[in-house]
Amino acid sequence: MSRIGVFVCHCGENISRTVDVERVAAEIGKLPGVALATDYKYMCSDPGQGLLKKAIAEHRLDGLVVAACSPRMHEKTFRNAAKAAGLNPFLCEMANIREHCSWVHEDREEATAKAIDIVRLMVERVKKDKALQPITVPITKRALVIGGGIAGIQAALDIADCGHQVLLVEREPSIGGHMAQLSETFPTLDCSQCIMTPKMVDVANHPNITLHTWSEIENVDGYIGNFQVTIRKKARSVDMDKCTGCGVCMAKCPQKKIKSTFDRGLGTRPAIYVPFPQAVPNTPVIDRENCTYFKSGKCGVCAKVCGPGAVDYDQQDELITEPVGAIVVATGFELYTINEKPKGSPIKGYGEFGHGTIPDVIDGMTFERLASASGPTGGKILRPSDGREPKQVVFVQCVGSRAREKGISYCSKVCCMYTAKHTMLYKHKVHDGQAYVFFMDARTPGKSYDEFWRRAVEEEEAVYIRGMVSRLYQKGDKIVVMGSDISVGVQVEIEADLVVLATAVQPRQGADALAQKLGISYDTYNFYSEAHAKLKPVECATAGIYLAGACQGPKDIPDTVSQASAAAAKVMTLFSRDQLEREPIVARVNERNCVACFYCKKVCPYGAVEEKEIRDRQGNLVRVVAYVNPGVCGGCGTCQATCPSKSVELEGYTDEQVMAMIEAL
Amino acid sequence: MHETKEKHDFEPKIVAFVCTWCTYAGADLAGTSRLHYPSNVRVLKFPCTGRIDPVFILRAFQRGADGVLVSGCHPGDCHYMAGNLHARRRFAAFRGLLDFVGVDLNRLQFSWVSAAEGGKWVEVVTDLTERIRAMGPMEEFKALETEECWSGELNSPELQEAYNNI
Amino acid sequence: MPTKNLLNYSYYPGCSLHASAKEYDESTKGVFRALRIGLKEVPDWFCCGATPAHNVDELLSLSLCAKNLSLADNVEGDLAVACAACFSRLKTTQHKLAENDIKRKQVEIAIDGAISLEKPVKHLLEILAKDYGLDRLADAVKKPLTGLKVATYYGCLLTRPPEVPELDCVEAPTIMENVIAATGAEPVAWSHRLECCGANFTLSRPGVVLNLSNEILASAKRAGADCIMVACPLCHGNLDIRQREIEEANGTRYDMPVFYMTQLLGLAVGVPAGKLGLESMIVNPLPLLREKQLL
Amino acid sequence: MKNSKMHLSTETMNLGFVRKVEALSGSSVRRCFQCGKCSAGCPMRTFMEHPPNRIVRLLQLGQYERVLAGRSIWYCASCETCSTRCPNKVDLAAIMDALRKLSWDADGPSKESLVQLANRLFIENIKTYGRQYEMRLAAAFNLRSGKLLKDFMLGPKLLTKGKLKMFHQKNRNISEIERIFSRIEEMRKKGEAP
Amino acid sequence: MNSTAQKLETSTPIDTSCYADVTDAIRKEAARILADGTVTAVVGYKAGRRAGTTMPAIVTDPAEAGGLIFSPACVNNLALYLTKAKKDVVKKGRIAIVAKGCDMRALAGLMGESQIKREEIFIIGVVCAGVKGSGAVNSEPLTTGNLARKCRECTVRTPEGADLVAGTMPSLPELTPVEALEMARLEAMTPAERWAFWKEQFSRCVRCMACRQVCPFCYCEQCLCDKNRPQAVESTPRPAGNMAWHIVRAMHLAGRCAGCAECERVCPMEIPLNLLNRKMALEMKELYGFEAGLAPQEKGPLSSYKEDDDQSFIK
Repeated sequence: MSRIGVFVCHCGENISRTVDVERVAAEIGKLPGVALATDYKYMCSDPGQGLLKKAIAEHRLDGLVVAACSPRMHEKTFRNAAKAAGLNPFLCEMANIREHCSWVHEDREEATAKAIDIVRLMVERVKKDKALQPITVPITKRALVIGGGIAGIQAALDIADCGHQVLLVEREPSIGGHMAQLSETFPTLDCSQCIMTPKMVDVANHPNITLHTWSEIENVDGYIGNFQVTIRKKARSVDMDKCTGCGVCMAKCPQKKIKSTFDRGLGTRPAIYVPFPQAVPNTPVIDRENCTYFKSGKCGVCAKVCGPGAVDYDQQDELITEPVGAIVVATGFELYTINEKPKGSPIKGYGEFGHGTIPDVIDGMTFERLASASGPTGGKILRPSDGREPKQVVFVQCVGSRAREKGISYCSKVCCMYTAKHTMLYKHKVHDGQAYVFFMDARTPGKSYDEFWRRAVEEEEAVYIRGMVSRLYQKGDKIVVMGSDISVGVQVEIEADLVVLATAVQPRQGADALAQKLGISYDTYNFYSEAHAKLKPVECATAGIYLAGACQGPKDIPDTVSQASAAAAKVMTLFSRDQLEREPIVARVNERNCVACFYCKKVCPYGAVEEKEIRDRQGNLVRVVAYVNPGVCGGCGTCQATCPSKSVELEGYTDEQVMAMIEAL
Repeated sequence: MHETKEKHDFEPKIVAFVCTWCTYAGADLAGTSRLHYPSNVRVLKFPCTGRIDPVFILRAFQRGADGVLVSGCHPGDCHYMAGNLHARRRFAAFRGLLDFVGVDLNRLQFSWVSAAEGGKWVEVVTDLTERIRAMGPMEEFKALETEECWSGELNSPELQEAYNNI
Repeated sequence: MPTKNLLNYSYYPGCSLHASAKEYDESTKGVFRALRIGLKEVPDWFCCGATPAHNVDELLSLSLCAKNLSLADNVEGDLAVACAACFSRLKTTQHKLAENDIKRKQVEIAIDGAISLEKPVKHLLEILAKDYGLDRLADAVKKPLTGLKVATYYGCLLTRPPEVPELDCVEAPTIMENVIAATGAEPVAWSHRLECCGANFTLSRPGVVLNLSNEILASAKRAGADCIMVACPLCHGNLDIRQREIEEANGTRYDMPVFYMTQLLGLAVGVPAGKLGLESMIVNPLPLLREKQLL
Repeated sequence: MKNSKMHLSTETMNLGFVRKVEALSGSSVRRCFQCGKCSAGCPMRTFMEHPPNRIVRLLQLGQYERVLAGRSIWYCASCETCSTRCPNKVDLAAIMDALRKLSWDADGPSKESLVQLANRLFIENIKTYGRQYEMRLAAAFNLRSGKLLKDFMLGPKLLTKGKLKMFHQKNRNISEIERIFSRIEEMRKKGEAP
Repeated sequence: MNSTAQKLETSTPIDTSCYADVTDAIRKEAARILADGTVTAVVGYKAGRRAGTTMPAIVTDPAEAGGLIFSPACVNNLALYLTKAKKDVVKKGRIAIVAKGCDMRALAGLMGESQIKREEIFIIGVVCAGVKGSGAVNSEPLTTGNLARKCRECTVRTPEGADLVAGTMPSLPELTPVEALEMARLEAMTPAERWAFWKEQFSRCVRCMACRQVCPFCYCEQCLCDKNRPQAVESTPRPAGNMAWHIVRAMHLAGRCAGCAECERVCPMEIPLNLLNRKMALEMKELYGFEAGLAPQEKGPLSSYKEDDDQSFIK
């Protein structure tokens, strides 16, 4: 007969308000095999855990059920407590009577009955639990950082400074990301390039960092401590070892009219290019779609002028596979465009703002390029349409953000601050100009942030109008802004020279595809999900993968840098040990019963099943059976459900444990 | 504000087999969001829908479930990459079989509920509960449980003759 | 051509087309005849309730439209609607009754019969641009309207709300431009094609109309349009019939003929000018048409 | 009333009225976060004393008297610009319909009798003739509103253009229309319809 | 069930004259491959003790090859002797097997499940005009009346992929697809009617396990249904356990069963078990375009997936 201890938690009043915890304990106490059933105010508190530890010793318990919150919340806590008291942690289970019961039901009678059921099922399960020993796996002390923006750069530098090898993979030809595009940064108005480029150079020079630009993640296999990452190094058409970065090829390229993505289409670049002068690495790449040589086979100027002979038109994409122990995902964001909606996207365009067809209606990032000293206008604010200096500039906040009807209901977090910054930059550059801002709320929680916004209003005389804009249309060379001021309760019409839209911060296109390769989860917008909103804000639910920056949600630079360092700290914590203990929730084969049909091998998503030969003492092959490599097994249990003879069992979720619960229904 | 609770003649027993990463988390979210749904459902947690054996569903019906829900991650979201995709085929086949032996498929619901879809969990559970409540108890398997011997005629002439010959 | 290729529609003209907008009715019939598209008027249709009904009594509005829809079921072919307001009401009714069971039940009682929502309701624009096809329309043009600069005026109801008419992009529609461009005329880009003309205030608060419609006329003039093209008798009423008043009230002069879409199309596909009701227009279009050598 | 102090308490906030509006319109009122985009694009804003966003705000506060007292709701042109562009999918055009119906039913404290009158005549016309006859409608309106000479100059012009029919036949379905009106009335008497 | 269905049809004789050639070819080939050491044993049929019957035979001596025959009474699926009945066969070397088209499908399936390797067997394929169904009188010739149900809809009368194919197919009379008609009848029923149908059928089951014993795919060392920790399926012949057993069995054979219908043939209670297997085969074909046993396949329909598989049933 089992000796199971059941502890029913009140969770303050969270559970006891709707569930009669005393009755639950009393009813469960009557079950055979239950040696002790009691209730307590806060099981997770120190005294609560003490109660549990004491009971294990006093009542010689051989199984525990803690009826409290979700196991996703506190399973670890109570298993550790059990372990501390000498009980194998896998003999401790949680019955979720909070998230699945007290919080979702109102009727006390019903909730109590359900709670009793939930606990009862768990008691039956624990009776079939077996003591499990953790699995240890070696750790490859080498990290992969995906994304070379400020988040990726910070994380890579921190890990590398700690003495570990880092692979930094960036999709674009240069690292730098969005921060390299910014003119000046709030709330200090220091120049973005001035603080960014030294860090980029540090990355390039760091002995522990291997940089793969113009590269993408092709595939990720393995698990924490033991990932195998395949990186696609896209054909650069320039040999990185030979190139000296002299720039002659770019100067001589006859194809010069390609719109620069880095400059948001305001400037142009040649077909062989670096995105911006301070690029790291300073090695150009050939844009094969626009290169005359690749389109028609004629030209070849860059190869002819290249002294070291670095231009290589025959270069192919290269796949390299690297072992790493941890992954930091720092893929950043992109801005919502007001253009018509992409196919299959929940996002609707802004037809009332012209669907992006009015040339002098631009987004915030484009304004950054206009204001940047290294930008296409040399830092002069000039209209894209006719190059004139705009005297009336209207800024519109919350374009796309906080608009569930357009597909995005969240706040993009950075727009209030950068719009305030834009009004200041504008005023500094165009003294006789006037900035107007249509806004709903000014959200400025951050150190020195509200002061910054107030300065824009009070000292730089930006006119803030509380209200949104219904429509924008071209009228001659002006843009008519039809807005309203809800404080006054009147309509406002402004004939503007330039309109700047603070469009929403969105995850990168293809963020979901990368998440699927990594096996991490993402929310409805494709922002990556952290393991816990408060307590595990940088970890993914998938062990060994960490998040940094705006790929997780809109963030400004200070938050991004903090999170990147936090992710790096998590990686270093992992790397501080030589071996990693893994939960022993893995599949094992009953070799006696296995008939070697290998359905398990066919369905295993991890390739963890091998064919094992059983030989007699003379070395003759007797039979072949399946074998599950516990280091590789992810613990999904698909093999067990598929196995016709149930010769493979997932520890922790054996048929016996499951059936015990079903029988108790 | 509490709505007055409706009393029903029949409260079905609903069993939910869910994966821990998506649907269980989604149900947790329904809890943390304080959404409300009928209390009929009993949740059994699995690492993945890939682990869920059709035998479990069968056994649940035999043990008195009036409705069964199987729920996991949306395709592409599986924590184990493809467990849910294997499950999708397995359950498509199993549905066909149950239908063929005459089980009303309205009693067996499959769904994808992600960790972010607390609202969908509530909707799925509520819809299923209400549907089963309207359908009434699942009598078929229960009736089988209580039957002891074959339902053939006991007083057939052949048997009578055999008896007389003893 | 074999007859099976011919399109056939049931037709709901709406009240205005039998009165103030009779030239819209006349020209619609003319164009359809010229394009060999069948049009059969729904017998004994009645008023859809227009804006006043739904403004104060949604159930009445839904019931009137539902009844008209069931009358239309007796005539073969999708339901062609000329008036933008009627089109909006009929489509909205289909949409609301399909979505809302309670309202559906109430309407069923009100019209004492089954509700039928299956028949597609189509505005003339949709029929010409999608069913008939722009290419065929261009082929059918006998006298291209070359050189005529047209301000295409959608008004507010033709495309709104986005989920109901399903006619075109709600904020940046192109269907009218496409149709008129097929005739060789030149649609101008202008800012007020989706603004409201004041529509149902024409009776109770004409001041409103004078104000709103003035902006529309001014915008069309600014864009260099020779004329305005409309697909709604209410818009026409405000822009054409009240144009002199608008001019007087604002001390300006527009002289902007306001055509029904089908009048311009009729000219292009060879409907005799006498059968397009041009003489019914308040702002005389004849000087313009002569100048452009379209008569 | 317009500028008087708003005393807020559970008694002064008539949320029952708001729920009625929500039920009739099928649109949420709570969802509005007062961005003002509706007011920015409203062609009728200059004729209203409350901008559209304030109508919703007053509803959120349960201030139905303030909403119904003004002429704002009667000056809505039903152009649906607000509903189309609302970032939160608040169907303000439908809310306006609902408010007008509630005001109409209560024979409410509307300050806009001319629009009401036009609407009433329009609906009466449907009931009587089945279709609209603009001449008759206009004549009746002028007669009842006391503006006998309104559009005096337009009439003859339209007549000569053949745009106003002086005589017309009754619709053969007219009895059916009358029945629709009476059935709706009956449902309302029984409380089965709003 | 079988007999009543068969009575519907007027019996027309089926031309089985080719079976003599087939027998001849089997004997010659068996003698040759045994003699030259290609194989160590031949699994085939020999005459049974009663006239008109046959029984499986394992021949290891070329001299005994003359005892092998093929006739309409050769109903058994010999593939069984390559899996769990293997212990009856000599342990070493390559084995030859006589296989009808339907048996070939089982062999292909077993190859896909790593149970046999193609190079380890020698397949003597035989053309087959059909074998007798249950209830047929031993002395009767094969007619459209006593033909086995599965043979009425056979699509593999000439086996493919064998090392040798013996005989040439005669032309056959028109055959009523009895089982397909029965399927259609069941599918047309309401779920409640189908439940009643199967309840009646399964209530007769005595759990003799002959269906499992004869199935070439039921080769598990320990059947799930014999386990008692946990006991997933009740093992006594009570209605509840019977229903569960047959559902579990059909599920385990989904995408695997090659349709030899041996389970139905050996069932002493005449439960139409192949209907269940046939239903699953139809599902697999409709949903995933999969047909069992056409060729050895690395993965079956339930051990593979496609991103765009049907999920219309998932909310």
